[in-house]
Parts: sequence; structure tokens; C-alpha cells
Amino acid sequence: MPENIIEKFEIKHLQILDEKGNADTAILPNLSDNDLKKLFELLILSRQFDQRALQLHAEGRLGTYASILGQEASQIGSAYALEKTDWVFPSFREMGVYITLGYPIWMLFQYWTGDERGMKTPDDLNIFPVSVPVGTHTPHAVGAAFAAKIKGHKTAALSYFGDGGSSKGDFHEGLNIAGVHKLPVVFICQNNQWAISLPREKQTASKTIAQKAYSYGFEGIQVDGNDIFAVYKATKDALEKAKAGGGPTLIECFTYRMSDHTTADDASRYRPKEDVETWKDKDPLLRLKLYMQKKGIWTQSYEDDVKKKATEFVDSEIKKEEAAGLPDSKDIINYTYKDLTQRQKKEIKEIA
Amino acid sequence: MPENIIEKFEIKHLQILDEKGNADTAILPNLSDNDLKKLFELLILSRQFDQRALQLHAEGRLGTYASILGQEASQIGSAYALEKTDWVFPSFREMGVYITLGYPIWMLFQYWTGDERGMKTPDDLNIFPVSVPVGTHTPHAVGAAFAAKIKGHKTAALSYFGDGGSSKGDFHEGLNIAGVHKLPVVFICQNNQWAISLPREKQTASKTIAQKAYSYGFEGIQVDGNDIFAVYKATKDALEKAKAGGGPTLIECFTYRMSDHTTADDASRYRPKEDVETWKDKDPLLRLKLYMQKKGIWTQSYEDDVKKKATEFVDSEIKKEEAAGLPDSKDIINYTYKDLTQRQKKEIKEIA
Amino acid sequence: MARINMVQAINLALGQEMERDKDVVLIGEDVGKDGGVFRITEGLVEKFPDRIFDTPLAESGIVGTAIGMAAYGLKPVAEIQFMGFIYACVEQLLSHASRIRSRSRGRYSCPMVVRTPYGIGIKPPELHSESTEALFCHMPGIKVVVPSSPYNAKGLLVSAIRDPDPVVFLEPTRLYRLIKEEVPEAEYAIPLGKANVVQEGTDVTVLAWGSMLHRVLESIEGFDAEVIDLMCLSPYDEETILNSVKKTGRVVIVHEATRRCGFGAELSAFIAEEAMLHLKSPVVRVAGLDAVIPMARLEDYYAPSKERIIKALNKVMEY
Amino acid sequence: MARINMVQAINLALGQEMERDKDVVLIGEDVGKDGGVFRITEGLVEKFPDRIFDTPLAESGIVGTAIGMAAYGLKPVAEIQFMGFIYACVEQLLSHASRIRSRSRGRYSCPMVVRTPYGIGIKPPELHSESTEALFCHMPGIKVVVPSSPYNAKGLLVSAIRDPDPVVFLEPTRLYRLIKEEVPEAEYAIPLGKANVVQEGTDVTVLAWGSMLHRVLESIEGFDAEVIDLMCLSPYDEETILNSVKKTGRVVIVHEATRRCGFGAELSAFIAEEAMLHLKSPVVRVAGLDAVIPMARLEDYYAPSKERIIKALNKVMEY
Ligand SMILES: Cc1ncc(C[n+]2csc(CCOP(=O)(O)OP(=O)(O)O)c2C)c(N)n1
Ligand SMILES: Cc1ncc(C[n+]2csc(CCOP(=O)(O)OP(=O)(O)O)c2C)c(N)n1
Ligand SMILES: [Mg+2]
Ligand SMILES: [Mg+2]
Repeated sequence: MPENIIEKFEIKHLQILDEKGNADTAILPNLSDNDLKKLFELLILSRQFDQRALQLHAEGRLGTYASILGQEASQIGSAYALEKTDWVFPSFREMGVYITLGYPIWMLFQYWTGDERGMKTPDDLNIFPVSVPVGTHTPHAVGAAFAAKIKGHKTAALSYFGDGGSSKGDFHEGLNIAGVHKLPVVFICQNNQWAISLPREKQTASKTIAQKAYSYGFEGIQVDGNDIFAVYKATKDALEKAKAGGGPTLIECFTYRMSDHTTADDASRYRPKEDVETWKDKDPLLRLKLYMQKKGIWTQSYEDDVKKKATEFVDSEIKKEEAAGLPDSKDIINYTYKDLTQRQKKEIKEIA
Repeated sequence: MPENIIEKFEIKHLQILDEKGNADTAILPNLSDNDLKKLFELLILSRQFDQRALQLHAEGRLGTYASILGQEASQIGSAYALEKTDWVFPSFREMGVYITLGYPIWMLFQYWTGDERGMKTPDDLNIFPVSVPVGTHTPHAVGAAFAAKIKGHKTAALSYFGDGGSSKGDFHEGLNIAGVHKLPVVFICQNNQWAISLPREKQTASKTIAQKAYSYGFEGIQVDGNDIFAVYKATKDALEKAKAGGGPTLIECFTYRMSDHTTADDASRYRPKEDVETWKDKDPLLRLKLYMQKKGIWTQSYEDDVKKKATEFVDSEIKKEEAAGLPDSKDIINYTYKDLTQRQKKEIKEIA
Repeated sequence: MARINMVQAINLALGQEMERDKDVVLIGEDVGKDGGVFRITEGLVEKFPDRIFDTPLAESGIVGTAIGMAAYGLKPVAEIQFMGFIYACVEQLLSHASRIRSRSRGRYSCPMVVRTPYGIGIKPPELHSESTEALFCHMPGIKVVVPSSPYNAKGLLVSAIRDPDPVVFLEPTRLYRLIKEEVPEAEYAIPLGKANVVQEGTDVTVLAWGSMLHRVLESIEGFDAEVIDLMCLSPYDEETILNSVKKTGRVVIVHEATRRCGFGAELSAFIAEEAMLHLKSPVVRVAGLDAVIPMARLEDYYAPSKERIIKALNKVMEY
Repeated sequence: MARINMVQAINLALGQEMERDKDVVLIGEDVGKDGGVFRITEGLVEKFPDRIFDTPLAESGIVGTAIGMAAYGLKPVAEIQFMGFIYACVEQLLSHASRIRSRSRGRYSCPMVVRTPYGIGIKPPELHSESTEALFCHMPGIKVVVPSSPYNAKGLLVSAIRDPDPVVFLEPTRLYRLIKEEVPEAEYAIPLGKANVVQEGTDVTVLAWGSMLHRVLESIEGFDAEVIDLMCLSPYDEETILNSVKKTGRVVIVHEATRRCGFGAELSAFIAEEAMLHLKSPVVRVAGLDAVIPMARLEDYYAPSKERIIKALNKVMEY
């Protein structure tokens, strides 16, 4: 046996809904009209949130903000597949995920003003706070999945990160541990083609991010990240597999960052405008709308109504945030440990 | 295009010389009789070094030592493919590599007594000191290869690590950078099936280590690590490719740690004796000997002579080490920075 | 009650806490069948086969996984094989473990212990003799504990495991098998944040922890020294230290780690701030050299020797 | 000579050193076309297209790669995008960069600079305001430099690049564009290890670095203060500090980082050891709180305020 083939892989790309709104009915996930409307409304709401956040930033009322424009299907499609008991570990660009899970929108605004209180997840949700150091939260999802398995819960953990995040050592260590222990965890890479100014092909020389899963002995799949059905189906399948003891899955959502990296960035320095233009046709909202239109469950007045409600709702959440006022300076110290140390008690007096 | 295959891989295993000493002549690397003898003598010498090191440890004259028994073909076969100008970044179990490159054996003993002077590489060699934190030296090889490329040198860097080392974040970050920048670097994994007590299948759930290369956009190959021809050929090819601008290669040498992890370990706690037995038939030295015997360039008296010379040489090197005496305590401080700081000048006076 | 060494005491604490609370789990390299390279976890996987996990060689991943476990509701005890390999975990500890409570304003927390062998004394290869406790003491949100005896190792580890916040638990390698003492089978906990006055005295206060405590005890003959074992470095016991300094007026601090920015600096600065008028002499640090920790042949020159400690004691006494 | 800010001064130093020495190369995230998130490397990739490299998002890999480059014979300057992401590099810095010279007894070395924006002041997201300089000062083999002005940023960076050993170069984010001053085009180097007496005075010595230096300068009105900008924290300028302390007899140390085990502890301990008899008052540290650095809304409460500095000055004067 001089030269022998001992292992083989094939990396698949999944698309269900094309740019014209045509769906492959053979693999269409089971979504009621009600679900479709819900998804559509979440897309609108997230986009409304995003646009208001950018506006507030421009007005100096919000700190640095990372837009989700273009990535809404990746976020909402995947989050919609979750059960209430599942645990979610986002990166920093997942406002669509928070919104889909029912996180209070006013708290998201609060967070982006630079207020930690905005990340005090309500008790009935299992979503972790934003993780700023890219890629480093992946092992947390692995640990939560490990804990769920040890405790015998039928719960999965889901971690979001970007193409940039896949280069971090912790991505590797986390996925490898998950593979070895066959943990109920789903890794979702939003490959939006950019990590600030670094284009995807300079982030890694592999053709896909999905194929990295095979380094860890589990499956990876690339899905059209602007196709909310493909994202939903892949996530749903992966969550079911995880809960049935089938181990982890890596899902690469192939999408595009339509905006600057953050409000502190100017993408025109490094990215040709044309690139962005070509992706406009792939807009995830447009695609779902065309599909619903064909199905007869979309009308202009329906959309106008959804938009109006979203606008009003977001505005009322902004007011709610304003009404919450400023945090107490003592809180800087109060949450360091469960109980204050002697030293901290002195310091609290000093700043009070 | 609902579900499309967008990428494919095949992982190969290479064997040239089988356990009976039969070689596949179609792919046999170009090695003269002289080369064969040189390889045989290096195998004997390395084994002699290894055995004496274990003895010296037992006598309390050497610190903790990590035996290379069983892995000699992986080490000598790969190191033999190097050019003098190439840079080598070993882990901690590569005494066969140092010996093949002509590193003074007495200095290796000096190192293992716990004396930093043993790692002052002679000026005409480009081998790095032993790296104790497993897996973390991989990026150093990447950096050296990057430097060689920037300077326009026709030089490659080569990094050794174990199956355990492949789990570290730095392995991932290093290989990924190497892939993106298509650097002249060869990664050699000595997969000896164990990382202390952790068996290979619990280290990672992937079938091979070789396949991890595809995460970084370059080739990986598994070779029979006890087949010195396969190791030599794969390394030689990878080095040539690297220097021709073809980028990195990952070579997995499939071998076995015949000994305890180190002299501080007791493998009988976790490893069935039978496992070790089955690998005895695959001994790399035996295999080359059978081949040479068939070729008519091995006789018992030749082997006896080689062994005698190796024994005498190693013994004389041990004497040389003893003659070198103890290090100067001031050396603790002397090499911290190029020049002593004021504080260090004071401290040197204190310990003198 | 039996005379046992520190390895056995830690093993006992782990076993008893696992018995008591089924949320306590162990992860790390070789902690299962092998029982850990120092045999700390020996026999435990047989008792708790579903709660002890060997991990791949990935220190950051180990701590990161433990963080996720802790947030979910377990109480993981992670072993890092040697302190020299904990540097890979600094990001997980400092950017996550220490901040999860604060970041989530109390919604999530990280009740986790990271245990690791620490310090010189066994003449091992490079990076197996580290004593960088000060790095972890500079991380608000992390607690740092160093036992010095089988008895306090057991009691402190119990508290560390029960603590609601992340604890770095540094086990002096040199002491693992050096000392045996009576250690109760029965449950007891030594509170974190309290120092132990090992020996009372009136002329000079000597502050130490871990294996240096024993070197101090060997060096004080002829001095009327009050010896304090800090046990918990972060938070540290300000009150016990001040009370002693006010009594003796002289302080010597002894630690293995390099002097610059070692934990001794913090103690010295604190004492200067709070008790300067009581000082009859400058606070003196006896510490490791400003150099990389040497391997076996030069190991003995690095850390404070008996001679250097006595010199310091004489210095403060004669000031 | 032109009036420029610190961003421009650092850019100038990098460009001039790259011009002067073809072994100087830059690596990091977004340092190429984008010019770095703070535009520090703006325009350089156009001038030196083969010596500036954007890397994947992998901080440990960046520093590890720089170590290999340095050992091979280049002089890499690595940028870590924010100090909050340097924690991933602690293993590479402490286990390798700092030890390669010692480990190889001088055969290999690591002439590398790791630059990173440092400290609070721009109200950014979490982990973009770190000031953990003390961690790196506790690593023998590493040098730590903090500029406080465009002029000294240029001169110190030149020295750091030419230094034969690894240097962590911490750039106070708050100062990047705050101050403009005359900076010579011509080559000059400010030696590492020397402090700068920014203002002479007789009553109290104030020690600071980076952006806190400016807060100190705003706070000393009415005090006859001698203000020392340390510039290099490791190694630090013992002589200049002692001379000043002997003159004034009073010391206030001001830093952003949390107090416990901050660099102020080292300075205070050192002064106590070497100049206690000259002290008329305890050495006082004014430091960050014992807490996680807050985000924008509470940022101003964390680091020493003018009020807290003045309070400390009054305290040592009235002692
Ligand atoms: C560890 C770390 N390094 C650097 C940064 C600075 N940074 C923030 S986002 C980003 C790019 C992230 O790219 P990607 O993971 O693809 O996510 P995306 O921004 O595209 O959503 C960088 C470099 C960071 N936050 N964390
Ligand atoms: C980062 C790190 N973690 C842990 C150790 C302790 N240790 C030394 S060797 C080893 C196992 C290494 O396994 P592998 O990489 O397969 O190399 P092998 O020992 O088989 O040659 C471990 C865990 C270490 N040296 N470095
Ligand atoms: Mg991206
Ligand atoms: Mg191995």
C-alpha cells in the first residue's frame, strides 16, 4: 500500500431560497404562514433597530456601534430555530439574534450607549452578554454544552462568530474539545467576507470556513447566509442532531457585511464600492418578501404596517432607555465579586 | 443549486518500506548506499544516546528525560532531508533531530542535566532550543519562514510537534498565517498516539492529523512514521515545494511512543502492555536493516561495528559534558537582556 | 484524622466536595485514569466516572470550557498541569472569568477553581517552576489562594470550590510531599481572605506564603519574629497585617517570584500607606532575581535562600 | 520641524526606521491598506509594500510570528489592535520572547516591538481601555515603555525598535490626538530606562506616565511639585526617582490601573526600601478602582480624577 487514500470529505453549500424568491420545495423547512410572517417582521424590526442605532450614533447619543445590515437572515434564521432552553453565546454583531430571542430592545440601546446594565439578560433568556474579544467565547459555548450533557438536560449551546473569529486559537481549542466529547453545540460562523479591512481570502487560505469542522471530526456545511430558509434549516437540523447525541456542527453562513465595520470605521478606505453593490441583489429581506408575495401572504400594506409598528416600537424602546437614566457609579465596584471586599468598601466610600 | 458540493479532499497515507523491509521501488527516494549507511548509523547513534540518557537518569545524573524510542525514523528521516541553511524549531522530544543535524551530543546531555548552556546552538546550525510549552513554538517557524521569504533567501523552516501539540491554539494560528502568506514552512507532527496518558483518539476526533492542513488551505499527508524512506521523501518533497514558492505542508508521521512519556511518567497506569508489543514489529531500525540486508549492504559485523562506535562516541561525549563543569551562577542574570540593568548589576553582586 | 501530605489533602478535599455537591466536576490534562502528573486526582475517576474529564492539550480551551460550565451551573475545578502553562489562559481569566459577573451585572457568574502546581523545588525542565502569582492578583474579579500545608490546603480548597467567584489556586510543588500533618477527615473550610499568624513575635513581622513560608520558619532562629502566612493573596488580609506591623514596627516580605512588580511590592506599598508611622525600619523584600527562572543546576540561586532571609532580618533589626 | 500629534509622531518614527533599516517590518491586523484602526501606519504600506503585512485575527500568532522573524534576523514591529487583546499574547511574551536569549545563552535573541493602544479616554466598548502595564513589568527579559507626548513617542519608539530585546510599547489612546507639539524630522532617540523630570519642584515628587501625566500636570497648581514622567517602566530609572525623593521627601504615584499589584506598588516599595529615612510622609498611590474597567457611562469614575490627585497631594503635604 504505497499511497493510499484513508479519508475523504466533501463540503456542501445549501441554498433553498434564491434571489428571485423561488424556493426548492423538496427541502423547504416546515414553516407555517405565521412563522413566515414572524420571520419577516423580525427582519424588519432588526433592520429598524439597526438604522436607529446608526442614527443615534450619528447624533452622538450612542457609542461605537456595529451594524448588522445584510446579515439579518443569518441571525434571525438561526435564532428562530432555537428552543427557549438552549444557550446562546454571541459575538458582538448579533443584535438580530438578541431581538429574535425577545431580548428587550431598550436594553440593547442601553448597552451600546456604554452601560453594562444593558447586558443583564432577563432571567427567562439564556443568552450571554456580548463578547468583545473576537473568537474567545467559543469555548464558553462548549462548556455550557458540556454542562448540559453532564446534567442530562436536552439542551444545546450555540455560538456565533465571524470569519475573523475562526482564526483565533480559542476557536480551534473550543471546537476540538467539542468534537472529542461529542457535545451538543452548534457553531455558527457569519462569514460576512470581511474582518474590518481584511478580506475573507486573506483571513484563511481554505476555500470555505465550513471545512474547518473536519479538523475536529464533525460536520461542517456552508449555507447561503442571505437565505433565511437555508439558515433556519441547517440550524434546526444541527440543534436536533446535537440534542440527539450526534455531536457538534459548524455552519458557515455565507453573507456580506453591507455596512462599515463599525461606526468607527470607514470601509471606503479598503473596499471597492462595486463589491457592495453586487450584494444588494442578494438582500435577505427582499428575498423573503418575493417568496411571500408569490405565496400570497405579502402585500404592500402589510409591509407598511409592519414597518410602522417596528418604527413605533423601536422609538418607544428608545424612550424607555432614556427613562432608565444613568447608572450608579458604585456599580463599577459592586459586581466585581459576589460580596464586597474590605478594600472595596473603602473605595466605594471614596467615589460616592 | 439546492445542495452543491463546493470542495473535496482526500487524505493520503504514504508507505514505501514495509515491515519486512520491502520497498516500493517506484517511489523510492534517491538515496545512495552511503546515505543508507548514514541513516542506519544515525538510527543506532540516536538510540544509543537515548538509552544512555535513560541510564544516566536512573543513576540520578540526569533530570527528567523524554525518550525517543520508536520515533527515530520520523526524526532522522525528516532531519536528513534538510539543508544546512534551513531553520528547525523542535519541540522537546527531538533528540534524533539534533543528532542528525550534528548538534554536539555532550551539549544535549548538558541540557538534560538542567543546564541552559546545552541549548546554546553552535553558530553553524540553525536549530532552535527545546520548546517546553507544547505547540507554542509553531508560530516561530512561521515567523522564520516569513523572514526568509522577505529577505529572499531560499530557505525553509521546519517545525516539529506531537499529536498533543496539534490541539493548541498556537498550532492553529501559526498554520493559518502560514497558509495565508504561502510561507516556506513544513510542519511535522510526530503522532506517537499518546500525549502523556491521553490516547490519540481523545486528543482530537478527526481521523487523521494530516487532514487539519486543509483548514489552512494547504496539503497534508500522513506517512508511516516508522518508515524512514516515506518520512524522508515526504519531507524532501515538502521542503522543495516550500522553497519553490508552493507554500506550507503538514506531514503527519504515524508512529508510536514505545517508552513512558518521560522518566517522570509510568505508562503502565494507563496503557495496556499489549499495545506496545504490537508496535515492536514496526521498529524503524529493524525495517531499514532488513532492507539493507536484502540490498547486501548490511552484515552483522557492520552493525556490531556501528554499535561499538556509537557506544564509545556517546561515552566520550558524556565525559566531555562532565569536564565542562558547572555553570556560573551569574549566568542566571547575564542573559536576561543584552546588557545588564542597574538593578541586575546590584543583584549579581548579591549572589556572587 | 490521619497524617497525610498535601497531595493527599487536596485529593481528599476534591473527593469530599464531589461527594457533597454533584455539580463539582474536574477537567484537565491527564486528570482521569492517570490521576494527574502529581497524582492529585488519583482514584477519583473511579469514584466519579461521569464527572472527571481528560481534555486535549489546550489550556485556554480548558479554562474557557470551565467558564461555560460555571456559567451554566456547574462548579468546575480545572487543572493546569504546571503554572508555566497557565499563561495561555490569561485571556480567558482576565477578559472573561473575572468580568462575567460585572459584564452581566450579576446575571451570570463564574464559580470556578483553576488549580495548578506552582513554584520551584523539584528541579524540573524549564517553565515548571513559575511563581507569577502577582499577575493574577492584578486582576479584579479573580481570587488568588496559596496553601502552605496539608491542613490549610484542604480547608482553603473547600472554600475555593464553594466560592461564588473564580479562584486561582496555586499549589506549591515543593510542598506536595514534603510535609505530613494531621488533617481531619471531617469537613472544614478556611475562609478566603484571612491570613494565618503562624508564630507570634514582637520584633519583626515576616510575611510569606506557600513554600517560602517554610524557608522563613527555618531562618528565624534568634529573632523574635511574628510570621504570617497570607494564604489568600487576593483579596489579602489587611487587618492581620496591620495589627502585626503596628506591634513589631519591622517587616520582611519573602517571595520566590522576581522582585519587580511581585506581590511583595503590593504588600510593601500597602504597609507604607497605612502604617508608616509605626515603622522602625524600611519594609524589605527578599525575592527572586531579575532574571528568567533557571533550570536545575542553578535553581538554588534564584529564590530567597536562608542566608538572604537572615540578612534581611538583620538589616531591619539593625536599622 | 512641525507641530504634530502622537499618531503622526509614531507614524514618522516607523517610516524613518523602515527607511533606515530594511530589516524593520510591520505586522498586525489592518496595518496595511487601512492604516490601522488609529491610522498609525497610514501611508506606510504604499511606501513599503513588501514589508507591511496584514495578518489574520490571531494575536498570539502575530506575536509568535514576530518572535520567529526576530530570531531569524528581522526587526518586527507588531501591532496589537488594543491592549485588551494582548492577553492572548502573554504566553508568547512570557514563555518565549522574554526567554529566548537566556534559553539559548545568547545564541538567539528577540529584537521585537509590540505596540498597542493603551488606557482609557475614548469611551469605547469593553476591553478597549486596558492599562495592565504591571503584568509586563513582572516579566524579566521584557522592556515596557509608555510615551506621554508626540516628541517622546517618536524618540522612544526609535530606541525600542533598535533595542536588542523585546519591548512592549504602550501608546496612551487618549493622547493620540490630544496634544500637538514640535517634533523634529531629524533622527533622535530617547534612551530606554531614563525618566524625564517634566517639572522641578521641592515639596513633593509626583510619579506618573502616559495620559495620567497630563492629569497630574492639571492638578498640581498651588503645589511645589516635582513631576517625573517615567517613560520606561521596565527597567525604570531608580536614580532619577531617588534623587527627587531625597529632595522632596514626599511622593504621590498616579496610575490608571487598578491599585492592587499595579506598577505603583513597585515604585512605592522601591522608595520605601531605598529612601525611607528621607520620607516625611507615606508614599501615596492614586490608582484605578478595584473593579473591572467600566464602559463609557461610568468611565470617568474609574481612573484617578483631578480631585483624587489633589486630595493625595494635600494628604502628603499635611501629613
Ligand atoms: C481578539 C480580538 N482582536 C481584535 C479585535 C478588534 N476587532 C473587532 S472586530 C474585528 C474583526 C472581526 O471580524 P469577524 O470575526 O469576521 O467579525 P465581523 O466584524 O465581520 O462581524 C477586529 C479585528 C477584537 N475585538 N478582538
Ligand atoms: C502547553 C503545555 N501544556 C502541558 C504540558 C505538559 N506536557 C508535556 S508533554 C505533554 C504531552 C505532549 O503530547 P504530544 O504533543 O503528543 O507530544 P509527545 O509527548 O507525545 O511527544 C504534556 C501535556 C506542556 N509541556 N505544555
Ligand atoms: Mg467578518
Ligand atoms: Mg504524542
